[in-house]
Amino acid sequence: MYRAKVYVTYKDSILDPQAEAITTALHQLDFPELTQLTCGKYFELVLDTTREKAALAVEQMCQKLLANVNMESYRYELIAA
Amino acid sequence: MYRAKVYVTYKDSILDPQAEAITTALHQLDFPELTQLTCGKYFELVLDTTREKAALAVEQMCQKLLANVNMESYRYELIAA
Amino acid sequence: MIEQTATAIKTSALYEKWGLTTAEYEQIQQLIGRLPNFTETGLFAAMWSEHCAYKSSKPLLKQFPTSGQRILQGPGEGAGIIDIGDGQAVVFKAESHNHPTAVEPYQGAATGVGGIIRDIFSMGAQPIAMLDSLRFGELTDAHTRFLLKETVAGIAGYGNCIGIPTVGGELAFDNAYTANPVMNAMCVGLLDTSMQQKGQAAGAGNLIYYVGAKTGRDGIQGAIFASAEFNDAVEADRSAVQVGDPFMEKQLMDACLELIREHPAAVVGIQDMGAAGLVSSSAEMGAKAGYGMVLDLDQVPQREAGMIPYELMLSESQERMLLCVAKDQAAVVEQLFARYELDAVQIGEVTTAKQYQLYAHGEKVADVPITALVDAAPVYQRPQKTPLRLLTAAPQQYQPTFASAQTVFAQLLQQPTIASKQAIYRNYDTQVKTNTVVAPGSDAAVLRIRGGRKALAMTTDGNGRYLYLNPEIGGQIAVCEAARNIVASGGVPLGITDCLNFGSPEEPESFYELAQATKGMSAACQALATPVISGNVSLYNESNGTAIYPTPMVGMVGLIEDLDLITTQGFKQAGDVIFLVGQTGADFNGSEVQKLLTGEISGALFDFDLTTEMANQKLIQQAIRAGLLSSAHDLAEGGLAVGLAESCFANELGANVTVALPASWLFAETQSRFIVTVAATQAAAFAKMAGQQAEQIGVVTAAPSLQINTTTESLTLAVRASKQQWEGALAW
Amino acid sequence: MKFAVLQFPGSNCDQDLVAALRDVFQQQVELINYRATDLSAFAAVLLPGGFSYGDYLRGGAIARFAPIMAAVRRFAAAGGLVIGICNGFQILTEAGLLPGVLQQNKSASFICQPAALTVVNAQTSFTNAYAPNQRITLPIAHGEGNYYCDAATLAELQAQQQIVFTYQDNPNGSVANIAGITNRAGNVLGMMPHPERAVEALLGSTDGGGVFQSMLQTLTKKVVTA
Ligand SMILES: Nc1ncnc2c1ncn2[C@@H]1O[C@H](COP(=O)(O)OP(=O)(O)O)[C@@H](O)[C@H]1O
Ligand SMILES: [Mg+2]
Repeated sequence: MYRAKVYVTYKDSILDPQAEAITTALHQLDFPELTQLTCGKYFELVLDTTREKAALAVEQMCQKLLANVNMESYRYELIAA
Repeated sequence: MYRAKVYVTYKDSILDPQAEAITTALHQLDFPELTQLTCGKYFELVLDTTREKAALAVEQMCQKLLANVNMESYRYELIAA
Repeated sequence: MIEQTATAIKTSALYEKWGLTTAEYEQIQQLIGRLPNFTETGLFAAMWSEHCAYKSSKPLLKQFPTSGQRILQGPGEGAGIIDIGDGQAVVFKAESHNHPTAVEPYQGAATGVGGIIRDIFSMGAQPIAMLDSLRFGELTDAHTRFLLKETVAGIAGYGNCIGIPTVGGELAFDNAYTANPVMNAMCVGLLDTSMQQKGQAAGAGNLIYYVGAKTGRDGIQGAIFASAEFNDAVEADRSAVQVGDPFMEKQLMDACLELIREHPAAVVGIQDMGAAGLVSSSAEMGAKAGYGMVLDLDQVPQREAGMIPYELMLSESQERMLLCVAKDQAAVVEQLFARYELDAVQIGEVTTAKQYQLYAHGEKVADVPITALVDAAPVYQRPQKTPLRLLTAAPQQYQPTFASAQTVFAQLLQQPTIASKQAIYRNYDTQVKTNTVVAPGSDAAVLRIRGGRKALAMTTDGNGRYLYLNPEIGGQIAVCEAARNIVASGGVPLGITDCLNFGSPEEPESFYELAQATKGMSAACQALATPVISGNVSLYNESNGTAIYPTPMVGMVGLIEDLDLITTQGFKQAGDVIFLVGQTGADFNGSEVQKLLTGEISGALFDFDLTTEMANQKLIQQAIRAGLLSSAHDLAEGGLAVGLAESCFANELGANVTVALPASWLFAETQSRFIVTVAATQAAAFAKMAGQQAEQIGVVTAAPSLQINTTTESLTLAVRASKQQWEGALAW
Repeated sequence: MKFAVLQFPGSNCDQDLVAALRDVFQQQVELINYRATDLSAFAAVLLPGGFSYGDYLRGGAIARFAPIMAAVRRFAAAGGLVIGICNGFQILTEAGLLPGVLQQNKSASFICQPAALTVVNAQTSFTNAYAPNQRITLPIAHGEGNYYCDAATLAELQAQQQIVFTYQDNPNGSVANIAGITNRAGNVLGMMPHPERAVEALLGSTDGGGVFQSMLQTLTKKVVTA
């Protein structure tokens, strides 16, 4: 059993209107100390298999579904569970 | 300067239609080893202030905006940057 | 990105990578009297691309009729404009976003919608409706299903958020589109004629303002990509995907329209930054007005650090507009946009010298005659060649053979191209702005115009299969089918916009198709008195040497003079008499039934006669005006059988129909036909009006069962069960 | 008597509400910008549908901080009639003026279609023109209309008759088929369906008229008794 933590975020050059809207809102809520915000998706997956196969599966899941590789990059950690 | 990594996820008791849809899709894509999936939001913030003030600010941002505390819980890490 | 020197560009032939031929590059040298530098080469490559300069298609587009009494603005501006009386005009245009949609379907479709909306409000019009015309491969292909789902989500995501109802469109499937889906978006706007704008930068000393989103490295060279064939090598260095922000665009639209409405003296000209971004909008605005322009690129709002002039000029970041502002009105403009929390920055001014000059970091980075960029691109008379398939096509019509017409009927109703598109358009907000009288599901969509009795009917049509078998006749049919949908809805066709989705113009066979198709469209537009007021050309829709079917999309708008004339396709009442308008022949080549039974389409396209078409449309118009029709529906894919079923489905009524035709002819796709219903008491009056043009074929029944008697077989369709299957076929 | 229709950046059903109240019900209506801070001149406040702030993060999450929301709170606390439709409902839940949240539709896609509803509470200030349990059809058009609240809240909503509209054929996965609820006091209503899209026969239905008629009846009574 492995637990995978997957982080999906926009690639640098891609416009993220959501992050811009949230940043503006936070500045208006008076958090001037905020200088940068990026937002992304977070997934926690439990996989019932070996470490190797789990890594391969997560990689494929990211490529196929969890991330839009045209615009997003992903990374993940695998923890024995 | 501190970097905060914020994770927002649904509380356990709350049904997440999106997680269900993704799980079904992944099973259909032939990942039977997947036994559980939760999804959430991930934010990375850069704050130009002291550690204490940064922690307080992030806490407030989560309470006020980043999470809907009725149904979502949040946690965060603070890293000197 | 490294900026090569002018000489390096010449020796390395970098310009070729950007789509310029050596001859074109040499012509540029002559025009500016020296070697163009890096930035200048980029400007020319974009402005002289097929997408911006219509190098190949210009001679063909000249055939289109573009003028008429009501036409206030023909092609050449953001969108065309047609007068509808009472100080109002309708503004519309369509645009293709095929390549971006193939690469990144959600954003590709979303930004297609966003782009066409900007074209409409740049004319001073309030956008009132969207339509989408889609072609995909077969749904048996998993990637096609993904593309369709994401494309529809992108259209919905943008249109719903900005608050413009998506009220119509079309969706057809064929293997020919597997690698090159077609995504065309059309926007319709309503203009108070006193607010009409132009994309022009006139008057020396007037100010050039940049408004809206910041510029990033998105979609650099988008126009150039759109003018190239797909191959895997290009895929790799495709630059950043453009992301749409409908929220930003709503603010931008509201702000621009408020400026035009409240401060007419401030706006000299306005244009959206579409393909080839800042360079095309600014150069076109200046050249059109006969002026030059100087821009300071350091002032351009930037989202990313370190962008070079080339990138700033060619970026296709979305949600940006360029304004020419009267020199004493800067404050008004800045204050207004500030209220919408939008950037509005002066980046340059209009000059009398007809030069196009760019400065960055205090240095002049480009200095070229503005007309060289905009008007001097070469125009090519491309060679044409009749495709072999047309020369060898079997002249006789395919004759469907089957054991049971009833079984074929049931299968046809579930063919994706014929099935209900409800599963698609339920993703679209069809009613926001509360003007939608006829939502998707009938022939044309109808929107009322507030404050009076008038309404607008709108539709998109075009059957690539017909064009594949005969591009000229297919082109005629595309226009006529659109008109049929307008007419069946109670409208008088006003004009069309189009997207010409074709293969590479450098392939003589593809170019022949384009030439023939536009010839056919022109003839039909002449006959129907529907000028072409705007449009868009998308060539190079091919992968690995195989092109899509020649696919012109025709977007048509019609005027409905009175709300009482609005007519829909559904049968209304038991006892109404059903008439078939138009003759039915054994016309099967290119039909849905041929595709269903043989897996392909082939042979020579059936005959088509514009005179008959006109006569039948006139009859429908006359009958609707006389108040005779309770429903009207044009017959399209799947023929009479499918048309009858659709009319039954709307209100779950049945019909009892008898025709003196063999059962297979129920699926013939003979053109110029309608089914109409008439109250029993009016049947004689309609029969008299129609004469030989119509034939009484049956009656509407309360029992939800469609009974069709033919000379060879009697068919029965359980309306409710069939409707469920017809609606379920796309709801996977 | 004047109605206030709030305009947040990204609201897009604001004009539809104005048209319904002004053209169909001949009422005075004013569009109120999100930066305004005073609503005391109005008889009722309406939060329209749309995509306030692009619906980024969560529908209504950013709009709840707009300056006008303080005035909405005061207005509601003083017993004034407040109605949030679609995105307006989302804003009211995010602002805590109504319990629960609106999650993404169960189908994960946007749904625009007519929805058959039951008016389960026809006694409220927003529904007294309907008959008890009247069946009506109103358009829905939303991607996040899946109402959720925990079991305790649901029990409370039921006990206090706060559930006003339910779906006959739940399109989006809402708990207990909820399509619209009021606050405990009954002066704040949130609903996902769009009554303002169903007030003219020309556009297909007049079933939504009852909501506005009810408000008018309630308000005229108030004026008379005051
Ligand atoms: N992609 C789409 N988007 C919106 N509406 C669509 C789409 N495809 C089809 N429709 C709608 O479904 C109905 C039937 O479409 P279609 O069969 O193409 O009609 P017709 O043959 O009369 O042109 C029309 O109202 C049309 O506007
Ligand atoms: Mg039709």
